[in-house]
Amino acid sequence: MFKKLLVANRGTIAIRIIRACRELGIPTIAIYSTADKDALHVRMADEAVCIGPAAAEDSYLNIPSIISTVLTYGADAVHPGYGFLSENGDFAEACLKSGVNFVGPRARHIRLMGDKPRARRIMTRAGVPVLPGSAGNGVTELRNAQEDAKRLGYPVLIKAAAGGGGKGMRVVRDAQELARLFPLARAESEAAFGSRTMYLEKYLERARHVEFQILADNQRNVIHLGERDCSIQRRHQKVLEEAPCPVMTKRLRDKMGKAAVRAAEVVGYSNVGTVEFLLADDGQFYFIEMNTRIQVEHGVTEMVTSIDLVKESIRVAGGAALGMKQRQVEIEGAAIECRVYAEDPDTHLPSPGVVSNHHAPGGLGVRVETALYDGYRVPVQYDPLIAKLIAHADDRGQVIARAKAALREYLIDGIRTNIPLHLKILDDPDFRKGDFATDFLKRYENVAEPPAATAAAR
Amino acid sequence: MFKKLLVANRGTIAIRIIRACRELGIPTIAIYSTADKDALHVRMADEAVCIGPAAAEDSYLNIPSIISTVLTYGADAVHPGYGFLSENGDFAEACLKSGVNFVGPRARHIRLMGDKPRARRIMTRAGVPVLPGSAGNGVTELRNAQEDAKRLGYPVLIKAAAGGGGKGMRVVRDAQELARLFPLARAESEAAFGSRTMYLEKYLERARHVEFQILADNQRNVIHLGERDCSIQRRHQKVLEEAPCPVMTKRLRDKMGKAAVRAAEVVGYSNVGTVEFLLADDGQFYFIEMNTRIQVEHGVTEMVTSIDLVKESIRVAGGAALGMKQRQVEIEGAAIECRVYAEDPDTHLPSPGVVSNHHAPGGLGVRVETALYDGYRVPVQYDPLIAKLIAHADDRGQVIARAKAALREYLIDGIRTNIPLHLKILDDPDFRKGDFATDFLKRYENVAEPPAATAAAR
Amino acid sequence: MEVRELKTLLGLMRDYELVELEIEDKKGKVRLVRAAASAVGESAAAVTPTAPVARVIQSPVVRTAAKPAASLNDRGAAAAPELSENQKLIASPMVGTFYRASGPDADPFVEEGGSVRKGQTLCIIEAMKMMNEIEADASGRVVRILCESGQPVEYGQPLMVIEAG
Amino acid sequence: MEVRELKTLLGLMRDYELVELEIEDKKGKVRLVRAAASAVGESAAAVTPTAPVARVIQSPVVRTAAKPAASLNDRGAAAAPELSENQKLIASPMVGTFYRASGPDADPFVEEGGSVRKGQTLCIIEAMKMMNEIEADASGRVVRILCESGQPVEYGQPLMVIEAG
Repeated sequence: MFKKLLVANRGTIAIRIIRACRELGIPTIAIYSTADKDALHVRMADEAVCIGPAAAEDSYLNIPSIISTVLTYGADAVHPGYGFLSENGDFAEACLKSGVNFVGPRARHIRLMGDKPRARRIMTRAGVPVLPGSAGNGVTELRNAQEDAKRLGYPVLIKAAAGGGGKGMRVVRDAQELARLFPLARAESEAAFGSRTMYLEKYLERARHVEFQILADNQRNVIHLGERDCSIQRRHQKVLEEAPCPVMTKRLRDKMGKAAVRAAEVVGYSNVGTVEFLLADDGQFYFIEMNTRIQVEHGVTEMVTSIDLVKESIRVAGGAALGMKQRQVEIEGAAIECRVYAEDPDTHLPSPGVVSNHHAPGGLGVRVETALYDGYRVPVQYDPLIAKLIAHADDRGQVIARAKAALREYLIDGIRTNIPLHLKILDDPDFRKGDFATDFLKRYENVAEPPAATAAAR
Repeated sequence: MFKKLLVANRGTIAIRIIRACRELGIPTIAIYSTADKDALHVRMADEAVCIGPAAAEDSYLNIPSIISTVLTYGADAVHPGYGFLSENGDFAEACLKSGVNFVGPRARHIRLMGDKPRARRIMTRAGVPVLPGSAGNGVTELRNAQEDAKRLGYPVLIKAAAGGGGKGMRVVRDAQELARLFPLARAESEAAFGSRTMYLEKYLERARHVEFQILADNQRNVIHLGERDCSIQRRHQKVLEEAPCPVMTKRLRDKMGKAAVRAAEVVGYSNVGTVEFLLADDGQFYFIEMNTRIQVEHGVTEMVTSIDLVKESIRVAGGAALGMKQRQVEIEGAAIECRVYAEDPDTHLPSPGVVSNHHAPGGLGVRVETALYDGYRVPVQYDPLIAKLIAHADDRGQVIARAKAALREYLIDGIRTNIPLHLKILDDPDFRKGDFATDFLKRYENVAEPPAATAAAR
Repeated sequence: MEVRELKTLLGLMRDYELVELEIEDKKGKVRLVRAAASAVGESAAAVTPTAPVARVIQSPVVRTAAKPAASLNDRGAAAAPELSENQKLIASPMVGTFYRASGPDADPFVEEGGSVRKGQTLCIIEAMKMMNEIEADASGRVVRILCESGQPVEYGQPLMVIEAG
Repeated sequence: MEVRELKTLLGLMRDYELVELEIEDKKGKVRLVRAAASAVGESAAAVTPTAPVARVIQSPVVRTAAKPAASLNDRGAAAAPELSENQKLIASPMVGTFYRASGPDADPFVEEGGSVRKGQTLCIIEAMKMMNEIEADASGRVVRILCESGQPVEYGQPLMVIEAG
């Protein structure tokens, strides 16, 4: 096992990784920016090194600084977490060149899956269903986009070929909208990813976002750990996730799971990854993309499979074979994760500030992943995700009740959070029935009435 | 299901019951003494009623006051928790007479199991192995005690016939010690339980305390949920518990489990209960007593069986049949509970005070049950148990690592706690091997050296 | 002096808004001085986080309907009314139901403004079907009656204010 | 009195906004006085319970051995030394290894008390096998050198104090 692991991240995932390392007996180095000197991950790690100023480009995204830390302070493994450099092929390669283990897939797999049109081509060839979309390497000009859209039929989704996270993404319903929004999306992509290449795909109106967790070792063993339903999104940002998907059947899970495993196998993938699908009302599913890192929502899979994904990914990165076979993976009960954001529940604007009266819920089946503590100042510079509340119970009805009870206990003063939104979702009759798609959260936009009234008015 | 449940307790177990009721959708009434007006259970319940002054006799043990609250505020169920009135037959009977459901066994079962010599007789008759001990109803005079001791052979254990919790309990190794300690133990019993009746039983030097969790409905279905090893005790008070017992085999579990189920069946027992055994080095086991309530350490059983004991006991008290059969009960992984006491880690004296900088650990497989919050004053009047840290993982080695990591994260200022003792136990080579008995904690008494040195010196 | 003891002293200074503290005993001497301006300014912050904990952890949905106002009051800070020097509070000695009269058609035992003799019945607390008469322990005048007939009352809940005289 | 104890006391003074502290016991006597203005000015920062959280959540067992003293300092309150008006801190612009000379046998670039010209090399930070020369941005005198040759340094870690002149 590793002698010292550098955690190239901050916040909840840094805490998660440090805890896993403590259990494995691996000492950790935390890195931090000057804005994070009081952060919890800095306090929990065995060592902590300030690597740059507050701006992420100069610290958490600063590859030379992080590699220098690895070499100067003597780590033999790096865990990238999620966000920041976790899907940066150059970083994975720099780690390798510095003789240090990168806890994640190989650089070429990160790059391959980051190139969406290429990933689509490979999946199509491997027999994994892919949504109809732009051919080849995507489009840069409106003229070509218009041809593609005509062929696919409206509505279509414009996406950045190089990116993710909702940036450069637009749904267009006719040629006029396309002409207006395509240049806008392209400009966003250029600003965010330095690429003008876009691609269009058929947009499904009532689809669910269903993703499969993949676990693979360096000996080409690949298994999946079942699915997560992440349809509850606001502007392509996940808000609440659950496992299993409420409409999943054993037969469909086997079929989608096999497609997900095939997606990983065909490229020789290793370590953790997530294959994202759209699941249409008619039971058809389509590959969207593969995320080559641990996901924010990995916790719900851990709860229903009893598999510690972070420990397992570290073990696998150290050369160990998978600790379990596909047939040993069982889905037990149901789990829900509520992402707690430091944001105004009405305006969705970030709400940084000093946390006071922090009192996290506890008890049976309640798990909190947070980097908050009393007196901690939530910085303005980074992602507003401040806590993940994960509940697990025997079935979906009980886990909804448990998550609600826990949210009602959760106490965070000094900043505003989206906890009221989670309570609204968990009380929504359609959500409770499991009847929702990726457009679910639109019902609460600019609406002041309680959810029941909204549902009735639709 | 019940319309309103009164929680006749305080502290961690009151919080546990309120959470279960929230999930079941049952409104709760908390009761509290004037010393507990800022207690968390008071804040979490839907209603809260002050029932008397600080002294437990006048509040949490005050049956008329509690029954008056039930009637005045309109509850249809009462949960007694553990301690206080939980094993008081009169209270169970008073609830019944007031037309309110008591979440627990019937009054006669509480009384029967509270009468230790009678319980021993019934178990002997039912074929459950019982330690050799005093015949009949016990002894009150030294002369009879001496006869019994001679028959049993030294060492023998003196116990109060009416009591528990270590009061009136003494180990004696020869006739001289018996003559000196018997009157002392009898005086203690008289003071604590109002009874001069004692009984003697054979004392096993190197036995483990292994108890079986029983779950029974009102239709005479009885199952067991496996065992807990509670050998880590200080003066007959449990400190750290685990499930499963590290030396348990499947065969022995079946055998002891059947004996435990038999013990409950033979008296027609219902609701939750615990059958306590001594397990000798040679694999022989002996009935000690049956506790007719939820135990402090019920959480470790919940973690390894995924059965919510508190919710199940409420459902069963409402007339529901058991939700599972014996063959559906599976033990998965290992769990450890560390009882966190507000006490000086060296002197073991209570350490009441105002809690500051409270920061409970979290993350995968870590469960905290506590009534603490920042600014809470731990009162002097009641039990010093302030938190239960429960860890669960795939196997015993991993759960020890996880519990250690969590204890190192646990932050409680303003009072002193026994967290250092737990860390010492989890690092002890004998504990890690699973090689211990009820005398384990004696090795740390009046010893200033680190545990490794102590172990070597033995 | 141990850090622990020092912190206790410092905590007390903050909580009680001391600006200066000096202790001398056989173990030695301690003298502590706080910044005067800030000590006063901080008084609001020095309050224990009790109130907000209560606010959020409670379950407002169920509560509003189910909770008798009286007990909410009692759990708050200002359960008891302010009393002048010659006034006395009559608090409930038990949990039960408060009655101002011996029956639905009977006159109330006392009215606000009325005078009472020592030993006179002020009200009844019904507990476990028993009618417990609450008597005046001194003569005087009933200034205020704080509960309504038929209302559940907790242990220690203020029932009436009596003015001596 | 050890530096460790002193730091604890200073931390407490800051957290509790003390301007003066005096302790006398059998081990001796300590008297500490802070600038009143700064105590008041700092009141916002003094609220954070940072220090105690750090104390316990950290893992002392592993830490003591594994942790370079320098980074512990930096995470503590008093990373930077106090400077007079004409003094200036040279902080590390990157993570790397600090060297006072160009090689093991070479003379140090500068010594405490020595004078430096603007543009003169003060030290080297080795990062990713690259030797980065840190130059004086003004002429003056080296008052203090805060790191030892071969020591790992963080971003922003104080390296030297230069006095203008």
